[in-house]
Formats: sequence, C-alpha cells, structure tokens
Amino acid sequence: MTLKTEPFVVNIGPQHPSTHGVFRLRTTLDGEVIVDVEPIFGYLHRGIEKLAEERTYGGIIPLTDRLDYLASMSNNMGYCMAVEKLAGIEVPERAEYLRVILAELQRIASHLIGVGAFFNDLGAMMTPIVYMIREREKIVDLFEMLCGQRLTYNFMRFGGLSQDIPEEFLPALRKFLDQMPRFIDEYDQLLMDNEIVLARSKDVGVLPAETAINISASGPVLRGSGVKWDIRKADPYSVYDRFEFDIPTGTAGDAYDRYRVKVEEMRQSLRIIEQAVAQLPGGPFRSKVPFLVRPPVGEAYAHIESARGDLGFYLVSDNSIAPYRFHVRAPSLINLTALREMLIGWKVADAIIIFGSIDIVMGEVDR
Amino acid sequence: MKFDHFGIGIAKGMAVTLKNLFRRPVTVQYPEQRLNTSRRIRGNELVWSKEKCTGCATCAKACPQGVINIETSANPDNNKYEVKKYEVDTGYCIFCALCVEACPFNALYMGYDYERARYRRGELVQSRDMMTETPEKHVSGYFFPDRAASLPLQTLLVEKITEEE
Amino acid sequence: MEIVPERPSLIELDRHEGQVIEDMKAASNRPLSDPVAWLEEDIERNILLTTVDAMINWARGSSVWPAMFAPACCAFEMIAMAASRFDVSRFGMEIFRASPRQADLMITAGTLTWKMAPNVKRIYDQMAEPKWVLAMGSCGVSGGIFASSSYAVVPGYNRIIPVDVYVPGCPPRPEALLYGIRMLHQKIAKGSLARHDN
Amino acid sequence: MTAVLSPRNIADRLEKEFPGSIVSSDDNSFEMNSTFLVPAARFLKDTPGLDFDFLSYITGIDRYDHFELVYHLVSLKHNHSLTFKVRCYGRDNPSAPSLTPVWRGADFQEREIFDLLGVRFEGHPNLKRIVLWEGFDGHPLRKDFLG
Repeated sequence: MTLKTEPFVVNIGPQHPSTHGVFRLRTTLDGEVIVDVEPIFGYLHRGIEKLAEERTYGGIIPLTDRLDYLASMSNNMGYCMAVEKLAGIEVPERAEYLRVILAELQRIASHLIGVGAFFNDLGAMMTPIVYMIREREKIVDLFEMLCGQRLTYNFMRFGGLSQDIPEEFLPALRKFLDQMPRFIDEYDQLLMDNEIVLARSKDVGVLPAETAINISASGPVLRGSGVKWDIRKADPYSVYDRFEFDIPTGTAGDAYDRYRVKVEEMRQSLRIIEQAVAQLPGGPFRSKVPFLVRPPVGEAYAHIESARGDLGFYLVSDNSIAPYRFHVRAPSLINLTALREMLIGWKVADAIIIFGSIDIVMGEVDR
Repeated sequence: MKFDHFGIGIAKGMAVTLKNLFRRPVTVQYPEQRLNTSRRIRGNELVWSKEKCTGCATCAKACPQGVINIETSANPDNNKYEVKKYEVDTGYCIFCALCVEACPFNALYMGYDYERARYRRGELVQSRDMMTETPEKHVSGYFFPDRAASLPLQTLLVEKITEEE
Repeated sequence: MEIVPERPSLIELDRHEGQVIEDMKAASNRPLSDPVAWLEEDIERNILLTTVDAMINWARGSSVWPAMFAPACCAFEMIAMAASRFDVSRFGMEIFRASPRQADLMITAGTLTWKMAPNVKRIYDQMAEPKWVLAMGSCGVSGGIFASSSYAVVPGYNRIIPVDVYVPGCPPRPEALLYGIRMLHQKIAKGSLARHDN
Repeated sequence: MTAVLSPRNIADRLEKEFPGSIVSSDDNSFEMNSTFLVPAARFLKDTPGLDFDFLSYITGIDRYDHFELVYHLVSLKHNHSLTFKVRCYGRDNPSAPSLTPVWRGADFQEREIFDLLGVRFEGHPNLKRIVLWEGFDGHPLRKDFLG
C-alpha cells in the first residue's frame, strides 16, 4: 500500500543560518522530498549597477569591493581591467605581477571560507571553519598591511595599484607561503576521508557536464563537473600565461567534487604566487593616469576567473566621467541556475549541502 | 550508510584536533592586549590639518559619497579662502581614502582610531575641531610612506603561530 | 475522494509580500529616535532594588546572545570577531542563536534593503525582552555607500528598529565591534527593573 | 586565448541562412533582427565549427529610443567568442524572444533584465520580477527612472 501525500510549500530563508546571506528557497515538499523549488532573491539588491551610472570611474572601485565581498581584490582587478581596456591604459609589469599575487591570495581566502561554510552546512558546526578562518586571518593581515582595511580593500587603480607594497610585505608573504601547504594538508587529513563527509556529499547534487555548460555555470561548479575551463588558461589575462599551473577538475560533478576542486585550487594558487614572487620585477607600480578618466565612446568587456567563476565587467562609455552602463556578469547569480536542477528529488537535509557546495555570495547575486 | 573506512577518517581528523591543542593560542585579549594595526590603517576617522588646508574642496569632489561638508569664505586681507566649516559624517563615510589621495596639499590623513562607537547617531559627525591633528591623535601612514616609516610594524598572525613539529 | 486544499497561488504570495514592503516603505520615512534617555537619567533607587538590579544586570550583561543575522559584507567581520582570533566568547557571547526567540542582541551586519525590511522587523519583534540592537558599519548606521540608491536600500536600521549603539566603519574592525559591545555592556549595567524602556 | 570570431563573417552566414535577419555589422559585433533570434541562436549553437554552447552573459542598455540587448557567446569546444546585439523598440512594452529554451543560463539574466529594464521576453517559462518585489513601480535601470 502506498501512502498518499499532499505536497506543501516550505520557506527556507530569507534569514536562515544555512543560506549564506539573505536568500530564500520556496520549496514544495512531498514528505521530505523536494518536488519543486523556486529560488527567491533580491533581499540584498542594492542597486550597484544604477549607482555606478552616477559615479565617476574611480568612484566605482569602492562599489566593486562590495559586490563579492569575499573576493574584493578580484573584483577590483576585473573592473580596473575593463576600464583599462576601454580607455587604453597601459599597466606596468610590476603592477601586473602584484595584481596576480593579490588575486591568487584572495582566491585562497575566499575558498577557505567557501570550504569552511560548506562543512558548516554539512553539520561540522564551527570546527573546520574556525581552522580556516585562522588561515584566512593571515591573508587578511597581508591585505591590511597593503591598504589598511580588512575586507573592503579599494587597492587597485587604473594603470596599477594605489600604492607600492611596503618593504615588510614580501617577507611576510614568504612566511605565509611556507606555512600554508602544511595547513592545506591538515585540512585534507581532517576532512577528506571522514566517513560522515563522504556519506553525505558523495553522489549528492550531481550536475552533469552538459547541463553545467548549458546553464552557463563557471568556476568550481563547472570544473567540479569535469569541464576543464578556466579563464586563466582559456583566455589568459594579465600575466597568467607566464606561470605554470594545472586546472583541477572533478569527475562525478557532485558536492564532494566541488569541495575537492576548491582545495586543489588553493594549492595551484600557492604555486602561482611562488612563481610570481620569484619573477617579480622592479619598476613603477602605476602608470600616469589622470584623476578623472574620460574614455572614448565605446564599450568594453573584461573578464577574470574570480573565486566563484567567470566574473565579467561590461562597460559602455559616452565619453563622460561616469559610465553610461555598468554591467556585472556575476558568476554567483548564473551558477544559481543550477540549483533547481540539482535539488529536485533530494531530501531537505541534502538541499542545504547542495546549496552550500555552490558557494555563492549574495552581494554578487543581487548586486 | 556504509562504513568502508572503519572509522580511519574520523581518527585522522581527531589527530588534527589533538595537534591543535598543543599550538600556541591565536586569541588576542582585546581590551587588555591590542594588536599593532597596519601602518597604513584606514581607521574610522579622518584627520585634517588646519594649516595646510586651502579650502579648495578637492576632497569633497573626490569623495564618491559626498560626506565631506566644507564651507569657505574669502578672506580679503590675505586673499585666501578661510575654512568656516569642515565636517565629516563618519556614520556615512566608507573610509575608502580617495579624499586622502586626492588632496593636493597633503592636508588630509586617515586616522588610527577605530574605537568610535557612539550611543547617538548625531555624535558620529566629526566636526572641524575633532579632526585636527594633536599629539594624542595618531595619523596613519596611508598614502604617505614617509609618515609610515616612523610607525610601529604590524602584528601578524603568520608570525605568531609556530608549528610544533 | 481526493480533497484539494485551497492554497493561494504563488504569484499571489509574491503580491502580498510586495504590498507589505510598500506599506513598510511608506510608514518609515523618518528615523526613530535613539533610546538614550538612560544616559542622563538618574532614577531614585532603594537599596533592595539596586542590589537586585546589579545582580540582574551582571547576569544579562555577561551572557548577551546575538541573533545569527548576517545580511552582507559586515558579516565576515562579525564572524572574524566570533572566530578564534578575537574570540567573542570571552564576553560570554559565543552562542549565535539561529532563533531570534533565544537572542538578546541583534548585530545588524550589513545593508538593509526594503525587500528585507519586513523580515528584519519581524525578527526584531520575535526577540524576547530585554533586547538590544547594535548598528554595525556604515550601511547599518545610515545606508552608507548605498544610501543614495533609495529605491532599494533603507537608509539605516533606525528607520525601522531603535538602535542602541552605532559602530561606524565600512566594515568596522573586529576590535571596533568589540568596543561597541563593551559600550552595550555599560548600557546594560545601568539598566533598572524600575524602568521599562531599557 | 579566446579567439574573437569576425562578426562580419558570421553575419554573412546568418544572412544566407535566414534572409533579412541581419540589420548591420561592424568589427566588434553585429545586430540582428529580433524575430530571427531563436532560430539564429539554434543555428549558432548547433552548427559544427561554430558550436556556441556557452551563453556567457546577456545585458540590456537603455538608449532612450530603443533598448539594446547584448549577447555574448563562447564556445568551450573551440575556444572562440562572439558578441551580437538585438534592438527592441517602444518604451511601454518592449519585447524580445527568450533564449531560455536554447541556453538555460539565460533564465535568471533575462528575468533580471525584465525586472530592471522592463523588456519582456516572450516564451520565458517564469517571467516575473527577480530582485525587486511585485508591485514595485518602474524599472530602475531605465535612464528616466527617478530614484
């Protein structure tokens, strides 16, 4: 005999500990199984694209800090690259290397939170994330040394960086690079073979490669599904073509693979930083750029591989001091399209894990 | 659920936890013990120099927020602007330091102080007198490397943790 | 026989939510006044009440449980404050409660949008008395960098809920937040059972 | 390096396949007639040699007399990209066909353009406001929107 059940609607969020910010899932459940899901967001829509239209090009840099607030340096870099493309600004070699170092440090910092929060969702309440925040604090210390802020850096400028690195930065970075691989090994020891982690995340929330491409997923979500696509290799920007690194990919496309990809990416980032520090040239840290940039009429698109995926900035200029249109290709928003695909058919308890494995930042989703 | 690892994974995890028990603690006992913050810290206040300011309002134009409220009047005696009012609403400021970078006369600095919580919203507005540089009010070396050179080095977590092998 | 329960369709739920937001937007067009009457006030106390007050305030002040409420960027400074390096549990606050009914303090870690405002109001109303609000960061105090996009962002939490302590910074350092919390402790220490507004 | 395919060449091929579909083309992008959008998108996605399997982004621009939709396609197989534009006229009810049936990645981006610019996407499975609430008056990213 089969029991007849009635589907009912359950709200998860918008203020829920496991939703990584203010995000709401309107799930339709049949018993405990999710039969339909509608993501509702906009609880953090702050109108960044509209605000940018009334600010000068330089005044938008603080706004980009607050888009993906776990990876502010990457956002700074992507936006500055778009303006440099639009206005034809040259970037000195030293600045390019420093930007790469900072963007990769930022990727590690962001993945530490991404992985830690994923384990928080898995039920390993606080222990992994406290270890990972300890390592993140070291990176935050390095960034604070550069620009005096811990989260919203506002450090990159058109044609380079706002200031040169202080003399104590490279020794501190050296120490960090020596310590970090051992800590990543430690996380693997702590988590990788854990039975509970394996049982709860293996084969959970599988996203096949074709679907991942069709929904325009990028970053660890796409690579977790086994697609070897990384903007740093596919469309090298800055000086990434001078470094050797691998693109880690998953095989099954499940939550566990997405977590593994992030951990492996941290190791690859360390490799890139090692090479960049070794090759770091001298010279100016910024080219001469007027205070108010006035790009010619036209449009430009620049994209980078941020911690969450293919982060792009599309700018339209009308030869004034403010952009005519400022659009962000937000990887978090587009990766969320996969959520419905991954959730339907799973139980509510798995929904939290699948959602955590996508690793979104609401500031970027809603903008 | 299959236990094909026979609990080895959990035992390995416990070993890591045990190892962390013998590491030096990283906690800062904040009110008694303070971190040396970065020499370029952007604290929650601005420091303004009355002598150097000419009242050109470049800072107010550079501010993406428009938090700098500056009123000047022409002084006919020495043919210069006199700054009547210089106000910053630190409850609205985002401490991006674009004003500090823009000032052509080096009259504006970021401050060191971050302990500026208040019970009243109105008290967050920094008036001209609260912003003047005094010996107690430390000035950060943000954007001024020569000032930063004399300031103490930052305390780093990376130096505090030592691995016990 | 199959019974189909009557359930409003989902778009009607959305419309209803939109109506609530519009009503709230219309109703909160000026900031609420700061609850600072206690700063000047010096009420008459007898010995018994003072001793009881001191006892209760000590208990309240040393176990302020914050609500797990983290809309935006400031959340990561709040998490950093709660994590190993700044360790807020030294002040008896390590437990971030997911349920507002068990929380005493709301740390407004992030931008408040009009779409979120009714939910925040509901979370605040669900918190049990005595309750306190700490406006963290420029967005919490005044809307900060987003205040000029008035179609989406509430210019400060004090439009909808009374704020006890304002912590400036974008975002404030964890130490700055701890300083704000210590100010809140001072406020709690001055509270009295004889007064109801806290 | 992602190779940028010459928009002129692609525009010529599309014009041959769907006569009347191309409005203009230049070195950076070409402009397509919106009625041919869905068949042309399928052509771009399925033709061997083009294989544009990845819709990178869609965005809309308010140009006062018309709305310009910008589509950026990437082929992960051949690592090349293409940008094209579609215009929709009218300020009261501008509309364009939806590309969600071709690339699911268009889903949220089209809803966002509908929300912020007010362009209707015909054939979208769930076209409703995404970041703002139901009952919000106006579309913020339009140039005549007063905050």
